[in-house]
Amino acid sequence: MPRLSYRKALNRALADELARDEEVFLLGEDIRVAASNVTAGLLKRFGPERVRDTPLSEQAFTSFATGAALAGARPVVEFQIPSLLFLVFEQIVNHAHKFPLMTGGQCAVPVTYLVPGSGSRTGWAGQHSDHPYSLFAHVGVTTVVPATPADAYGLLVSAIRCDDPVVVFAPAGAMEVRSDVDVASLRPVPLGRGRVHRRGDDVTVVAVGHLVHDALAVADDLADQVSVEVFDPRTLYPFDWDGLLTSVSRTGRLVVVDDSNRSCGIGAEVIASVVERVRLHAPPRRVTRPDGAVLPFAPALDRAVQPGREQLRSAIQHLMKDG
Amino acid sequence: MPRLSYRKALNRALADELARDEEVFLLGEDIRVAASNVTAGLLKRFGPERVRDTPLSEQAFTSFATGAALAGARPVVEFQIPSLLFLVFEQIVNHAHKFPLMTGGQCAVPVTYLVPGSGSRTGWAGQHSDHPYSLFAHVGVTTVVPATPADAYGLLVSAIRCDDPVVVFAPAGAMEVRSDVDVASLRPVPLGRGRVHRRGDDVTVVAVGHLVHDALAVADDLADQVSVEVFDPRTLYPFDWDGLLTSVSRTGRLVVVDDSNRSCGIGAEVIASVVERVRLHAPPRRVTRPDGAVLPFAPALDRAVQPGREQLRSAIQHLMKDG
Amino acid sequence: MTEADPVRLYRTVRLIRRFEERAIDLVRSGHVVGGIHPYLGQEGVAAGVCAALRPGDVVAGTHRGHGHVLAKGADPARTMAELCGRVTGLNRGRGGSMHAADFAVGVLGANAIVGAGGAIVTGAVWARRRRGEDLVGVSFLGDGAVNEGMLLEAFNLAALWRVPVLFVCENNGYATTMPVAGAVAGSITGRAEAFGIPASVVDGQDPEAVRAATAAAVGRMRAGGGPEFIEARTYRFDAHHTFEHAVRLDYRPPEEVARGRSRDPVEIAGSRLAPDRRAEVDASVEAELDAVVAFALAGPEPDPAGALEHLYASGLTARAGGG
Amino acid sequence: MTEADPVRLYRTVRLIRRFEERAIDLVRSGHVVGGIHPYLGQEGVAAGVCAALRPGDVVAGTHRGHGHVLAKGADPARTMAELCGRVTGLNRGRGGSMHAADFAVGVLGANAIVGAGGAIVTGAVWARRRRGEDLVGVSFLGDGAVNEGMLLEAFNLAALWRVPVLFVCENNGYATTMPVAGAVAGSITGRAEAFGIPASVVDGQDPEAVRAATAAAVGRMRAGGGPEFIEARTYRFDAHHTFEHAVRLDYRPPEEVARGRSRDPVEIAGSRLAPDRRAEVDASVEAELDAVVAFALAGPEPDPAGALEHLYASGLTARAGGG
Ligand SMILES: Cc1ncc(C[n+]2csc(CCOP(=O)(O)OP(=O)(O)O)c2C)c(N)n1
Ligand SMILES: Cc1ncc(C[n+]2csc(CCOP(=O)(O)OP(=O)(O)O)c2C)c(N)n1
Ligand SMILES: [Mg+2]
Ligand SMILES: [Mg+2]
Repeated sequence: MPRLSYRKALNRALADELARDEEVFLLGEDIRVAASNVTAGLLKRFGPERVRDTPLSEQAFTSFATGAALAGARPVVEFQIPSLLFLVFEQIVNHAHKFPLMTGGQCAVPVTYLVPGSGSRTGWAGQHSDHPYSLFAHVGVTTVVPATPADAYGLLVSAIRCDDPVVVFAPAGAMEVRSDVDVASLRPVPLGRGRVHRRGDDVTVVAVGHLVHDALAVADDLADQVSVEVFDPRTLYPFDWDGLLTSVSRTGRLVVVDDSNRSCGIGAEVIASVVERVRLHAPPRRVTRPDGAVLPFAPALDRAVQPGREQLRSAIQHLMKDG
Repeated sequence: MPRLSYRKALNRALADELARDEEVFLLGEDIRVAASNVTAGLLKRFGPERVRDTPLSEQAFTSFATGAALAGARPVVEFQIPSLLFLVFEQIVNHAHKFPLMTGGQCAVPVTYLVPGSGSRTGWAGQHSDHPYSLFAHVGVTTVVPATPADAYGLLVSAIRCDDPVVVFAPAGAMEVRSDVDVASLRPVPLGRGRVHRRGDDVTVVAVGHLVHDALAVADDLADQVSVEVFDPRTLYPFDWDGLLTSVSRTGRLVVVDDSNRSCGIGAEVIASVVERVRLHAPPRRVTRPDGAVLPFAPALDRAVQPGREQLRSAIQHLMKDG
Repeated sequence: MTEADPVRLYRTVRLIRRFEERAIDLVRSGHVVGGIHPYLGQEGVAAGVCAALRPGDVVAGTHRGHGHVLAKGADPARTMAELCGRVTGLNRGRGGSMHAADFAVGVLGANAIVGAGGAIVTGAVWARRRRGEDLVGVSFLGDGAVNEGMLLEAFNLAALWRVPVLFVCENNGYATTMPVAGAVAGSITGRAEAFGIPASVVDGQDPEAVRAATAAAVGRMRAGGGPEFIEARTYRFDAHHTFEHAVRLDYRPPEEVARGRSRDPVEIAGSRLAPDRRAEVDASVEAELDAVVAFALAGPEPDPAGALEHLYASGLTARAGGG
Repeated sequence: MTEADPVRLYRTVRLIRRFEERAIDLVRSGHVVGGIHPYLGQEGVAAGVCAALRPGDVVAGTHRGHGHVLAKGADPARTMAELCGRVTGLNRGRGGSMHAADFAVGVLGANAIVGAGGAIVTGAVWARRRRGEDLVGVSFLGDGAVNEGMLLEAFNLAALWRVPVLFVCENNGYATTMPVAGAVAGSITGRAEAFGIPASVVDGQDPEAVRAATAAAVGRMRAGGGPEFIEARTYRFDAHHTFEHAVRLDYRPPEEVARGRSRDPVEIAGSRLAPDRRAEVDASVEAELDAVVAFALAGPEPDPAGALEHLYASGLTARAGGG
């Protein structure tokens, strides 16, 4: 079976949707020459009207996409840096997200915002290393963080077909993942549906994005001590509460590992939503970035601020001692 | 004793700090004529260099404040609408917040962002009714939501004196609150310190901003059934975990009422941080805006989306039944 | 109509005038909650511009938006019902004054964020033209908006991609209380010219002059030209917002107000009609507005149970905020 | 120096050139993690501009920032140490290439967000002048930045408030891979002129021409003038970023690159020195850079335990992210 890379999976999803639906088009900086690689080959195949390279005017091109979507198009907007989402936060949250309700249902805003390489790309330092998915989960914009090539393909396709705005974070830590995938078997993956990557009985580990791979590694490492279930929500908003509750109701224990800041992050939401409905055997735990994290440049500092396998392992072990 | 209004308390805090420290100055739209009233009389007293009316250029004047702060000034930036914080999210989060760490401690950015009338002002509809304090708690910018006139005064003063950026939300629902205060007794209120407004034994209600007053009313109403402690965090980031844990450890029960969206809101954070450390008698509950809330215009719809007394009452009653 | 039609033009101007006056009455009587930004004095701009448009053209309005909505052809009765928050309103009561939209007649919506409409209408026009539709767009904006970076970015996109959007700046001398001279370095038309956008100044109090200037610009755009810019010099006769009826803000010298009011678009357009023809129009407008108000007040208020209807076009249901 | 000083100017140009070449070596050897945006070819701009400044003046740089930092007088050894992420670096290893800052010599920092520096330096200059200091500021920016709304807003504030900031646009023909003609409607100087800011074009490859133009502009500013704008026409000799050394991006015709490289600021400045004087300078620069690299590599790497040091200037300690 061919090895499909995560990056190539995103590229294929874009190509397939551009081919399938004339209303899909891409907007972004340097997408012509595919500086991020996810748009490689698309200009040649689909032409400059549908692969539109933009001036550095993130606010305008984000709202341009909103307007195009109001007129029935399905724009995909690529951002080179996760923090550019801060720059267009108003345009997404205050306009794209609000138009359907404010107009009383007169319109839809099917825009996809794609961030290839979110989170830390080692050495890119403070302003290029954010992982702001929890912000979008808070405001209620559909938020997707695929962990594997097949999910990257399937979730990006579903995002493009969704009638609402969707932000797709492709974590830098997952971009180089490759897996054996029968390319013909690639399918849309429904938004809002999680995935159990590994069955286990003692504890449910909710892992987001690239951390799914870390969670699986830790689970394997600990296999002789504890039976770990790894739950990948895939979509952070809307969250697959049913899927998660099924898992946690069985295991009775919960750890969340997520690469966003601790306070008001998706880790907090997962814990709150679970304890509102399930009595756990032991207090739940989170492994996250610290509160207010800014990633320092020096690689060892950068790593120290991100959640790691050691922390996850220790969280699981402590939790098993607690009850 | 004179009745001090919340609005006047903010005005007095600004005046006192302008008088105390030459480096304090105000920036904002229409602050000259005090359209929001909180700057009333300040132009006359301090002149146009220190009460600077700005063109509609929120991004530039927010970063202008960052620059002034880097140079040792202490700007206070007023925003007319809560969602303007979306428009300057990049400028606050990616610059003001990050400069101290990124420069290795070469600078401080003591800017105060003040939003008089955050949350719903009935009839202002979708783009003017946000209450985005949880976003700032997530990114780790000091976030303050005073409930009373004395706290409005004391927290705004402390915000201005703080060496880090601070966002001060003055909820629309609190702006008209008046209380009997000896004006001479007004003092700075430390950031990061909560306040127990009402002692109780059975359940701790964490209430944010204007909802403190609703929580107190509900607590009084239910006084014959349940003994409710009302905890007002005052600062959402950094949160007074010690203060809250002291309360919850005693009551063993927790309800949070907060006017932000449910997912990844401060309500989630409070629940998560408590259950990580305290075993509760009953599952905790939150009363919040719904996920992804956009406030519809019609007053009855607008109210339906905001957390209310009925919901809080019912949450407390259900919780007492649960354990 | 690209031909002059003095009767129709007068009727539109008069209709907007009386609509606004009736709306202010309804603000006073408490039927319009939250107040409005009256368009009084500026009617000639919306009327003149829209007289030169076709039904298939699209416009994006502002917070001071009723004039644009009516002039483009929205039903006044459903517009007033929207202001009153009724299910019979354009937006089913979800939008209110600042978000009134009617996609069926090409009104993409009033918009409560200054400067936000430009990029949205640019994207909408571009997307529909790509599909082969022959249309142009209009972005209405205030003098305050030309200081907003997002709008300036939109000028660049529209010019670069030659999207036929007419930017109409209604220079009424003030952004809330801020005079143009205190806010705009350079000139208003110079802002557009910097992007290579042809710009002209027109007497905004003369609806026919506005119509003629628009027809010329739109003619060039339909013939394949790129964006155009018109600065319409006008004057706001009333308050920035009806809240100003209660709070006295001191920023316009009385002589200036008197001078501004002396050039009334209703009189200017009306003077071009024979007195009896004019009286006929006035009577018909009056009769229509009686019906408009009756319709608006007869409409049912929306059911709070449906407060979040239309939040997601995809059919997603938001999780409730209750306890 | 406002007088020409060909030796000093040549030395600065040569120092930046060799600094960058050595930095690229350190990228290749893995000592500089994350790569750099090389300033090769543009040295004449930073050198010429800063030659006309005083120590007390302030500058804000860009992502392509080493040249600005060095030309303004930061220690090359500590700058290189910063690139290598050492505690001996300007930012104690917390900033890296894109955030190198040295407040002691008036470098407010390179900045990874295009267009962000303008408003910051405007605020800093304003605040210090209010305190009676006699200084001017420089905001370096790329041709891509003139399409960013936040920068255009900053032009307006600086012009309106007559803050003496010199905006220096280094037009190297491209924003990453996007040519100026594909991104800038109108002209670059026209963007500034629209705000009433005097703008001129200078040959950026001739350091002395840049110095002279800067001296003239800065002279007007010190004499009480408002902001000024210089477009320095230059050429980037190397990759947009060193990642381009690995990924071939096809956007500059080879003939254009050859033509661009044929006007080398090092040669232009060097040709004005007697050959032996030039050789002396070259030798001194080489000796200095050997020491610089040795210093940089000898510096200790920061302790991961202090990853969040300097996050809050107020002394607040962030809650950890561990489990
Ligand atoms: C981006 C933004 N900033 C501030 C406001 C608050 N606000 C609403 S209307 C207004 C004045 C707008 O002035 P102008 O563009 O001249 O339009 P006018 O009100 O004169 O019609 C302001 C500041 C806003 N709605 N959006
Ligand atoms: C606001 C913003 N948008 C996009 C980027 C990604 N980016 C980094 S450098 C760059 C090109 C900048 O071009 P220009 O301003 O001409 O400077 P140059 O790189 O040519 O020196 C881009 C797009 C960014 N850092 N910030
Ligand atoms: Mg105006
Ligand atoms: Mg460039």
